[in-house]
Amino acid sequence: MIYREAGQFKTTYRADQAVFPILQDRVALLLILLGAYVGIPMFASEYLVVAILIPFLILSMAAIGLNILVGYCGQISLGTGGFMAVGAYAAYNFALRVPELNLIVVFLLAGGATALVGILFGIPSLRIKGFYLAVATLAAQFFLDWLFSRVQWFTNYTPSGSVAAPPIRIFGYYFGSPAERYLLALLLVTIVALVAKNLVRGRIGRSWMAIRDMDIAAEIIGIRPMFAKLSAFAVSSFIIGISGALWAFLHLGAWEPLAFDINRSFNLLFMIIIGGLGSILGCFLGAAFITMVPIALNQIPAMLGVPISTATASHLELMIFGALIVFFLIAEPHGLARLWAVGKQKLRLWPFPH
Amino acid sequence: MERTRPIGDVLLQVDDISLSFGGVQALSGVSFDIRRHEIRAIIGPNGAGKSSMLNVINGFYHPQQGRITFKGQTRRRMRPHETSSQGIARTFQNIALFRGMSTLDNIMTGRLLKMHRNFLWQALWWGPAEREEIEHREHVERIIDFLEIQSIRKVPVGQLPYGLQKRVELGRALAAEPELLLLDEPMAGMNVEEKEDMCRFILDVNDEFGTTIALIEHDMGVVMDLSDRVVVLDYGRKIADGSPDAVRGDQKVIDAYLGVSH
Amino acid sequence: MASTGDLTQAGYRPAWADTFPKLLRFQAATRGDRPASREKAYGIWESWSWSQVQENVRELACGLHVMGLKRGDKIAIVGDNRPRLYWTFVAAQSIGAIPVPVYQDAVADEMRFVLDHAEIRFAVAEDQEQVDKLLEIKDRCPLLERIVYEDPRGLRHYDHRAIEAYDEVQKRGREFALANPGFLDAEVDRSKGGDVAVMLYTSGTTGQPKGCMLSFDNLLITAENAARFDRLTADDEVLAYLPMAWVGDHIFSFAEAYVAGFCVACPESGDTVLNDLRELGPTFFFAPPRVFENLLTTVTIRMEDAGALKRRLYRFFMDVAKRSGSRIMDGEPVSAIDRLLYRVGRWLVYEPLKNTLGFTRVRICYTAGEAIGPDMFAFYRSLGMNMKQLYGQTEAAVFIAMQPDGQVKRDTVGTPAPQVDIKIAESGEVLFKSPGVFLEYYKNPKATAETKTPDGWVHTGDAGYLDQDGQLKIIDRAKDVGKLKNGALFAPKYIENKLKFFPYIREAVAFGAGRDRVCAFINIDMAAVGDWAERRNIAYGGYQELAAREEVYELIRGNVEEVNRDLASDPHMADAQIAHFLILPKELDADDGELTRTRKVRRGTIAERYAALVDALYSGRDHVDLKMEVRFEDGRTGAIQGRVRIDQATIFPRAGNAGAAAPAPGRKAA
Amino acid sequence: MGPFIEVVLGGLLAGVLYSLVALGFVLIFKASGVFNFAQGAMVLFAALSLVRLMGDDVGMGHYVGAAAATGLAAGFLVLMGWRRARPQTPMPAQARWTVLIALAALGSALAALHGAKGWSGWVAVPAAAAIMGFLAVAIERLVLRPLVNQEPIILFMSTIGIAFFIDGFAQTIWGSEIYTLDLGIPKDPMFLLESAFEGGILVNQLDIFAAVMAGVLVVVLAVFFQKTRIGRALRAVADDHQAAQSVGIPLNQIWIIVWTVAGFVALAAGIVWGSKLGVQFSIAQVALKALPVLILGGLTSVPGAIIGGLMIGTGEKLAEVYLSPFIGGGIENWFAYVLALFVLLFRPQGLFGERIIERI
Repeated sequence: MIYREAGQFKTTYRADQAVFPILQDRVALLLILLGAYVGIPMFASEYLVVAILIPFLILSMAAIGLNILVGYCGQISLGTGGFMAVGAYAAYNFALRVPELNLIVVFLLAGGATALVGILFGIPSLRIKGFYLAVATLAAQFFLDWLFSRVQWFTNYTPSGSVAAPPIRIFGYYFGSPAERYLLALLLVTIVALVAKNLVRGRIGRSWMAIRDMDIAAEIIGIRPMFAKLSAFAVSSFIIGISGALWAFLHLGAWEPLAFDINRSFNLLFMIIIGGLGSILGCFLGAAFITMVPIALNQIPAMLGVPISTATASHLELMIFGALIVFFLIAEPHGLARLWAVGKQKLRLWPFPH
Repeated sequence: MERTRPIGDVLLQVDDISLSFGGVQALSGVSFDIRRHEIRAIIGPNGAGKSSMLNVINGFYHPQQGRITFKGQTRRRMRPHETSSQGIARTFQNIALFRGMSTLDNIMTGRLLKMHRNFLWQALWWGPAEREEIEHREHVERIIDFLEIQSIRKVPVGQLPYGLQKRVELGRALAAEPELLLLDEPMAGMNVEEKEDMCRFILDVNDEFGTTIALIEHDMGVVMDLSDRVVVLDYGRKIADGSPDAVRGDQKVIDAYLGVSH
Repeated sequence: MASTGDLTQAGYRPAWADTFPKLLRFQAATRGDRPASREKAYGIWESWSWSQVQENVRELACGLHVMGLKRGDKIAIVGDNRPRLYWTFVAAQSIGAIPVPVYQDAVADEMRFVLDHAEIRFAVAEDQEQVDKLLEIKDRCPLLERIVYEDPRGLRHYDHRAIEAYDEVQKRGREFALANPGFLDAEVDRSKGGDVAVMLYTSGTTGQPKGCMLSFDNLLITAENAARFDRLTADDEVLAYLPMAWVGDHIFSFAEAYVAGFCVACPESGDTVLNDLRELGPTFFFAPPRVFENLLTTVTIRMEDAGALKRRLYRFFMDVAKRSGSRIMDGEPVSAIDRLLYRVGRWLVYEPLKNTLGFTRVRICYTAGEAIGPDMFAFYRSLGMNMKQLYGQTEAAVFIAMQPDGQVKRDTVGTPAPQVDIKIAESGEVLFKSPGVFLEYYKNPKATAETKTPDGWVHTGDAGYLDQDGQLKIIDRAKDVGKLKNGALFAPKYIENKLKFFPYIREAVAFGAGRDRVCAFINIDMAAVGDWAERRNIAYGGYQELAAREEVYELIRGNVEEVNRDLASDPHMADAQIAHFLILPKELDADDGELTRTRKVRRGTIAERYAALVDALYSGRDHVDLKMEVRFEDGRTGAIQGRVRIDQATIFPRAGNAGAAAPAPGRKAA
Repeated sequence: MGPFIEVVLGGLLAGVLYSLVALGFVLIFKASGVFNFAQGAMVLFAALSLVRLMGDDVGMGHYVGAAAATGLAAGFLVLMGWRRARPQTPMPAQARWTVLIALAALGSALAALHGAKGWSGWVAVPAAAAIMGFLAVAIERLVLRPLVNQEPIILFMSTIGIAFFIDGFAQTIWGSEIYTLDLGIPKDPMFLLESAFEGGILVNQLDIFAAVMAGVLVVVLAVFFQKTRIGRALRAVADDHQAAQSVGIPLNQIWIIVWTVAGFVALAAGIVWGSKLGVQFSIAQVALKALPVLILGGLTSVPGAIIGGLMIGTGEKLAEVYLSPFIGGGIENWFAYVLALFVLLFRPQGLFGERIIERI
């Protein structure tokens, strides 16, 4: 309906391969970015920014990381929480032990450290596939959980095991207010999303997808499975590591290992499934959905005036969450991104059905 | 019509290849050669070991015995991605396309071996990575044009009819600019018209690009029309080798086929 | 080298640019960097600027010269629309040769006639398919020396004594041009506006094709006038997809582009035209009714698959559009509610629909070639597309009459085009005189003399008249038009077509030449009427039974009277209203020789076979008994017999006559 | 020597529990290719159902729930029985509802008669089993059937959803405190081989019971798979879905049966775990412990599940006792995984899994 594509013809491959080849999409994106960078910091309430937007952004980033591995390269991982923990503790330790480091460098180093750990735990993927691999990644989750709660060096021997992030100061600028933290997160997420998109639409992304779709054929046309898989683990972990560091530094402030337990892993997996495997947009949609649902579930009974105990509420939340996931998988196994794509296609062809 | 490029020296030499899977002998002592620029057919009844032979040539199976010499280099064990970087590409009996990708992307994967920009450039995209991408896109577009699949360029391959999928798969193999192209039953399951198209493409590939082709095919008419030389396998052994006409008259070949079909 | 001197009257080009090569020189100098040609190739729209086109054309021209093409030689051009083939026209003209485009779907034999007749020495072909055809006839066309091919695919191992690659020719031309720098400009300057620019073979309905020779002046002056008429500019965009050998394409995708300086785009392949149309979004579009018809069919079919809500929405807003779309465009009064609804419809349906078809940017769109159905014409116009009709011929370099903006009627073809004089002969035939009048038919002085009078009038072969608004109305082929006894004009095909635009009427045969009134046979459309009957619970056993039903007669009478009302509004045709009609008890059939294989009515055969019915129609009886032989589909013959009812239709008074219609009482047959 | 054997034995007995959970996984994976992440939740649900049916502090609401569930489950079984007995004539819709409502009423009446007193184990265990059967039917109807022909990862994700749902559902209707389960299984520690070692070897009788029960279960399952018609059908399905369908076995029924059997296995595991540690939410986490057992033993192997469980149990205990002092406590959380991972590097299909021959 809104699309008026006639006349938007491409005279170069560059234009043809653009991420947003349709003018209307580019305009919409620009408006969204404008709203995100200017509108929200100016008008959004502190609760919205702190409780919803910052976690949403950081989880979107983690979801992008996970989606690269699962959605693009087809390697299931249940250890995302553990990798986020690696990023968080690596950043904590870098910042603690080398205080003169710029925080951006700290985040990058945290990503790098997580990438190394990711490669280490990705090695089994060369031999094993599917659910065997999924279970193997659980090993990473449990081992890393244990590592950060029991090996006290990582927590700088704090008696409680809980650690606190240093103040966020980059190039001498102090990111104190929620809006400032939000902008920092937004900037980093934008960059990561762009980088991820660039990777998946190029040579490397194609080799990942080839491995995902048919690994044997991929190998026969000359893709080295080892390189493709391990690079997916590395890139994925790198992004997840940075998001872990951001989660700890920008969102939590102070945390203990429990913040990155297996529930976080499942949470992220849900995000990419509901958002859409193999779609960068889906990461944002999924993250938004999963972040919003518990909030909505908590708010609705209160709004309706139904008193329920917190225990019942939490049980109901589990039920509804579970049911929603099943419902989603039945309704659209390819996620919100597919729904979006279908809807967009409909709009492009409107009034025709196909 | 005479060919532009005359048949040359030996490109691939298969020597005394034996292959077995846990006691089942798939190939025993098979030897033959493929010459540069020729179209070589491998035929035989079902279960004769034809596909296994292709799998051995491109390194997917490792024979227990025998040697393979490609472009003068003899190898013992080689992974498929190594043979492909040496210039062997193939298509599959059961279509092995990447179903999640479009026609264009599928054929682009055939160029992956020739793309070299590293992670950093890829992440930045603008500049070298984009230039490289465009350079290869240009090549791929020639293949799309060659195979006359312009109208399905951006269609996910999963939605394509069977015959077109086969064509896309051929495109993906061609994208690697192979010296030796292995085609495993390129015309299986096609109707007459699609077969004619595919025949034309195979001949054109051979003629335009000078690609040496080894193909497995069940349609004898096609084999006789297309190929320069035919090797016949039966129960994992070579029973005949020669020109289509010679093979057609060979008693052993007739016996092997008797009762199998027709 | 190229300077703007005095402009022509229409103001598009300097007077010195009186040939295409000179015009190219002018365009390259004035808008050298602007796109001139586009082609969807290898997935993107490759573009060439006017300077690049000039460069290519010059090299090719020299290459053709080197190959041996001489001034006055004819060179055949065969293939789908490709920029390089369009360039070949100008390249050949640059050295004084005459391009002869040949229909790319012609079979070898048809091609042979043209090549032989035009004494072609060289041919430029698109690809292997065309080269094969040319090689096949080469033995029978002894003059044909060399074939240049554009796409080398599959031609590598052909014997290259007779064929040569386009690139090769161009390369040699480049070398030649370097060695002889002044050669080409001198050659270009030798041609003048009055010289033959192109030879277009018209597929006559009878006999062999005739080679219609058009001069540069013919093409340029008419193209320029038309461009001015529609205010075409260098910013327009056109998709060239019609056969290059057709004069329509030659004017719209070639001559007008050179005059106005706009860009012509060629689709990627035959399969992708619709998609390419959508991508490109032309601003100026020309198509025969057939194309619009196909598009409308696709629209209808695709809408059938839509969900109920969407279908309802579509229907509702198409009704709104039908009511007010055209009127709004023509600035006629429309109620505020309809205006509002139309606005909503634009957003919800019309614009998206146009967008998916690729018509979003279309500013002007023409249809010509044959009569367009009123529904179809209304459909596109109601969407807000400025669709107009024009009337033209190869012999006129297209333009004879065209509809100006805001004066569009569905049943006329417009006012005389600029600088065109039209007169109607005593017989009703349309004659014209214009700067576009062709030079002559090649090697056919007899046909030339038959068509072109000594004082410059050209017979169109079509009958028509100018209505009160001065718009030309074409009613029929001149040879088919007769007169009633009282001398009034009787155009059977015109009436039949009007009848056939109703969905319930499949075929119609009108009689009246030399008689006192018009009567008609009707063949109902079994599917449409059957469906109509079923929804009304009317039982019937077969065609014959259905055709005899009173309800069906009533339905058809409604249609006939509608036609009559329409005819009455037309002073020239008001006398030719249908007085009596009957519904034939059997379907007209090509197997019985009643129709041609292309489903055209064989008037004579039918009049003979059904003489009894014709007599009855004119006898004033209300029924007739019929018994006749028919041939069934399986080849058996049998007899058909029964009573055929004859019905009378209301005759309306001539429009302009005051007073209510005085219909003859709608008498029902007993 | 004595302490070592004691540790090993303890490990083996703990391993039996892992085996029991893993068995449920393997059954479902073999028959339907679904990696059932909800097995742990099913153990929790089974155990909670059982313990609350036996409990005497249950409110009326819970009873009505239990009664309705029991009635419905029984009703379904009746329906299935009808269908088996007369496959051609479907039971009239009215009759169906009558049966269901009657049974639900019967259940309620039973519950009401029972008053505030808990049921005895003899009633409660079959009732809990019926509830598990009902759960299997519900899962097949509501989740598996709509998702048929989806990719494995989608089915896997859906079982995570099921797990969440069951976790929440079980605790909503049955409550979320810690309950003691007493089926009269002896729990006293006893000493074995006192003559051979000084002080003998300390074992829990419950563990012995569990081991025996696991053994019996395995034997029963083996007989079921080898000897019964349904069991053979299940094996056929495991080998090749399409082949199974083509010989006329309705896939839906097979799935219901196999999920029901997995539910029974979950109940058995629930009984043992509940008796040992009390019934509480953490039982659901036991599934995570069973996963390494699975990959160690192979996803498709019943003996693999048993032996893998024993290996993990033993290894874990040994590591806890002999390794912890060096690298810190709590390693049992990950030791099993790392062990399994290590094995996978050498045998990608697990110790007993079928070797995958790659074809193109």
